[in-house]
Amino acid sequence: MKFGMYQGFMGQYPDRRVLNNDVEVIIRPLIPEDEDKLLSFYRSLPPETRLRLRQDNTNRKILQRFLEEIPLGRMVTMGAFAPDEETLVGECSLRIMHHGWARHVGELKYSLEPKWSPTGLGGILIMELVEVASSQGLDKLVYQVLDDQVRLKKMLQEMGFVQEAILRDHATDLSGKKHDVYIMSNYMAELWRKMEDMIMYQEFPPLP
Amino acid sequence: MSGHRGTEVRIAGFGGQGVILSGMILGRAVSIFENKHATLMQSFGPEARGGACSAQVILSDEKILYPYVKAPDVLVVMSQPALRTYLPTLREGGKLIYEQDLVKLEEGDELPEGATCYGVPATKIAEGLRRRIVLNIVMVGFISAVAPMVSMESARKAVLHSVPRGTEALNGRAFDMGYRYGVENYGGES
Amino acid sequence: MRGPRTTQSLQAVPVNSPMEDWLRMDRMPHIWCPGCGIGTAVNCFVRAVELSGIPRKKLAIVSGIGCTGRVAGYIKLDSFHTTHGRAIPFAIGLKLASPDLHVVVFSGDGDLIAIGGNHFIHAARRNVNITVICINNLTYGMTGGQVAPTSPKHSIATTTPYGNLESPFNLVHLADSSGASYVARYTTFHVRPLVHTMKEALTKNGFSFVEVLSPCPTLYGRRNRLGDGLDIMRVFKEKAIRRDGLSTDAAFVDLKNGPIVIGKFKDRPREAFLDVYNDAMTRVIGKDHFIPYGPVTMRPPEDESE
Amino acid sequence: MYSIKEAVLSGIHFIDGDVACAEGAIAAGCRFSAGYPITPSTEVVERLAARFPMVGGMFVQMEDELASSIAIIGAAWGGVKAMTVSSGPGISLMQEHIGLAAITETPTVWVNVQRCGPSTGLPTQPAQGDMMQAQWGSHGDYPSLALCPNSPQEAFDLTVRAFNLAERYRTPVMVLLDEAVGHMLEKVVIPPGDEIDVDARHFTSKPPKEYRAYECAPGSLVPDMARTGEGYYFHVTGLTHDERGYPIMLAEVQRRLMERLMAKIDLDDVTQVVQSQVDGCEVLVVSYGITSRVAERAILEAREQGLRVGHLRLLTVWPFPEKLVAERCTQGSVQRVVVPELNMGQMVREVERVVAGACPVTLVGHPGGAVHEPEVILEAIMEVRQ
Repeated sequence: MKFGMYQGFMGQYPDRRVLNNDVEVIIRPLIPEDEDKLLSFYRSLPPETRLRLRQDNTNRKILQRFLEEIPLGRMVTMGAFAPDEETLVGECSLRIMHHGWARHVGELKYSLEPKWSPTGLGGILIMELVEVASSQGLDKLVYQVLDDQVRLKKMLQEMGFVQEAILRDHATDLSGKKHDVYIMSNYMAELWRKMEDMIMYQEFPPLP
Repeated sequence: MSGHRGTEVRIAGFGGQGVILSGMILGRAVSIFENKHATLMQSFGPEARGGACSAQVILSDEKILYPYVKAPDVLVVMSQPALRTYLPTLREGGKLIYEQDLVKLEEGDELPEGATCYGVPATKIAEGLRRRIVLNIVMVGFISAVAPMVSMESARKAVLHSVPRGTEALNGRAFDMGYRYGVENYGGES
Repeated sequence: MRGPRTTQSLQAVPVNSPMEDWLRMDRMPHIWCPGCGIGTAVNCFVRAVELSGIPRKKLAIVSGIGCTGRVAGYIKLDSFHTTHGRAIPFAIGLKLASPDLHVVVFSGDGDLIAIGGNHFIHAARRNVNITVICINNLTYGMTGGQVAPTSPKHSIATTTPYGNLESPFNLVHLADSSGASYVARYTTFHVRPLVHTMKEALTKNGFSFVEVLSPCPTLYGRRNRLGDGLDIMRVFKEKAIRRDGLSTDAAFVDLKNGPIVIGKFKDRPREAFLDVYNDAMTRVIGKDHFIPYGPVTMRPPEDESE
Repeated sequence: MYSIKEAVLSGIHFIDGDVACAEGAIAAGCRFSAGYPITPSTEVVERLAARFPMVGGMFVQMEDELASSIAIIGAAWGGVKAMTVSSGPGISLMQEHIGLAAITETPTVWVNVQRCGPSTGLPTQPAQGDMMQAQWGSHGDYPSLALCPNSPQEAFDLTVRAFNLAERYRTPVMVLLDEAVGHMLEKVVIPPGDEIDVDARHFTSKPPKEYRAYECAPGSLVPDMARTGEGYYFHVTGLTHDERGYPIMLAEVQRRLMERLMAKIDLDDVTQVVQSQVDGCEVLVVSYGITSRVAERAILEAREQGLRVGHLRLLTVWPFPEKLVAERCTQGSVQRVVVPELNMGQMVREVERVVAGACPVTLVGHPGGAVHEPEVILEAIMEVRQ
């Protein structure tokens, strides 16, 4: 793989994962050549899901600009394929700034075919990118959740995300409806510090 | 006094390697996820200072009466001093599991009769995951493969149950990699 | 006990309701000697309580051991006579378990400052929400006049027959530097300002401390050539100077040569223990998990059976 | 209003005895604790400090054990269930207030995670050297109640029971763990809150005018408490007092008070002893705490060798279950009584007292710092064959 950012972890992929419904999926990072697969994935999404996209990736031009971020090293996209290894059923992307004051921060978002959402696939994709982010030395991840995405918010909390801020009426979906946006943050260094603390505390109990 | 003993496990290494956590995971796997019996005693006091750290775990189908490990069936060492201290206590036919970059078996390190040994580059595997702290979880995965005392599923569940929220995925991966290393290099025993 | 028993000194300050309402008359006469200042201090305290507006049943009094330690036994309130030196930690437990209660510690200098000195400074440091009134008579009365950590240098006591070689604590300075919210000192001669001060201390939020210099003619006054109770009251009258707001390290007590500095030295807003607790826990643990600490939540285990 | 049941950490856990003890306290309704850290009991207060704010309780680390041990008495009078926790030298410092809780009849729980003594001794090693202190530690006579768990599960169960007995008899109750039980992790099953029996405090229903602080209802030896802050204007003192709670310096009042205090605990109600194969046994082992587990291993071995060995495991150590121990030890078949304990011979004196020479009593003592080797106990059991 030619992209610097992908080098550290490409060896692990493609990887097979078994979902809650016992269906196996194949996950691997996406590359610009996956453009057609992505386009048909976005176009296959039902309208109510498409309403939620931050940008209209059903438009090939917009999608191409989106994919240009990958060779620039500003984005990692993880895709999940059906067992045929061809049909994309979900993707999750991690954007990294690299410059400026938020260069230690990554932003995550994912989209999924609705019928796959109870299978735990969303969580697998997010966790995959949390690992990538930690291997890239990021300290913090954020995820912008809309006010009615209750299950997503709960899932993120289970993965160590905490609600950091609420932006009132900050999002307008493609139908024109306003939504509050919750900024969910995952302080990854903190998480691991917790594990270190746990181990240190167990093994160096206070002196009598 | 051979009966009523259960499987004795000693895990030993330096403080900060996650020795006690490994013991807790084995204990949880047995007592919570397999509904059998386990005890964990940790070495406190001066011997827990100066870097040495050791966990005594006993696993059994019956209630455990004597909670201290005297002659382990399974000895897991993650430091050279730990090997030196505890190798003489390994039971005949027991299993020695060691971190192969931190512990070198040397001439004169005599294994008891019938004992087998299993090395794993757990630190390297953990470093491959960019979190050295998951070394002990890699060890637990490896132990589950080469000296299965609980099912792989219970051990894995116990890992996820024992680590801080938000670190489950990477710890799960660490476990899997340790387990896989065991199966691929020693054929597993399950 | 020593001397004829009398309730005379308890009538020094007029109280609205008859004093009998406030005292356990079935326990009279009391044990204090003639000329002792403790009765006067009790009288001032009762008046202060009446003026404070605190509902009587919401006020609890805790004493330790010693002459002043007996106060809890005579005042008709929920009252606790505890072990030597430990009135303050008892009061802390009582207050924390029942935060709607006003808790007053009423005890002597030996009890609060010698054996209980550690609790005194730590309670002030925590700024825990209690009032401490210390009757300071410069000696151990109940056990017969031994030296106290408040006894002036060179004073004669049964355990310092050749004079006290040690320097005494300055109690207001000790309380102040440990962190108390409110610190004042008066003598049993200054009954009106003392009533006012006790009233103010009772209504302060954090750790409030009132030192009351009080004569012990039987065991301290005569032995140190200060005369009887009346003579000591004269010393209080003549040598006292009032210096409100004076730095407590300059607030000296010198019975022989003066001055005896009295007044309100500290009255500062400082977050009190209980107030900090709920705020901090709500912040740190989060609204979803923290259950605010207070009388309502503290009682469910008992309330359930009703 | 907040319910006690939601506070219970129901489920299956792999935790140590100290943590289990803290959870037992929470399950029993304890909502206040004051303590001062000391090995090996520190984990109990650390657990309480973390858990209490989530269940409407408070832990305060006081300046010393003296303060901790009286702060809980203050809190109990404030209407809350309270406990303190300590070990070794810390427990020695608390003795005065165990006496205060006894004479003022204040329901309180005192957890002692025993370590090796005397003095600083071996802070991080087990011992059972405080058994006699648990009975006689404070000055004067007073009724002592002490429970002795041998596993984290029992640390949970017996802490709940300690709170119940404290409320039932208005008395201090001690839970005697030891370092081994305190620091051993094992499975602990905590039932749902509504399946745990919890005794509520007995508050008086009398109006203030008719209430006398230490007057008992007919047929009862335990007076009801009044709530502080409700106009009862009661007096509580560590001095000898009459039914009103007023100090009275007369031998007659002291006699009345002491007779009631010493009689108020119903031995049949508080005694808990686990008996195993006691009927017709040749050797009877009497043990408690961590030693009872080690002894059990020796007993199983001896039984395999064909000896009939019975086991009396004391969960209630004080008051000493003398009737039951005497009955079992003096049944004709018993040729020897073996008492293993992690001290140089404490409870064995009680056993000897009640056996009263009916058969030999062998102490298997141990200076502490470790537990017995099961072989040593086995040897003492097998001696009967020689």
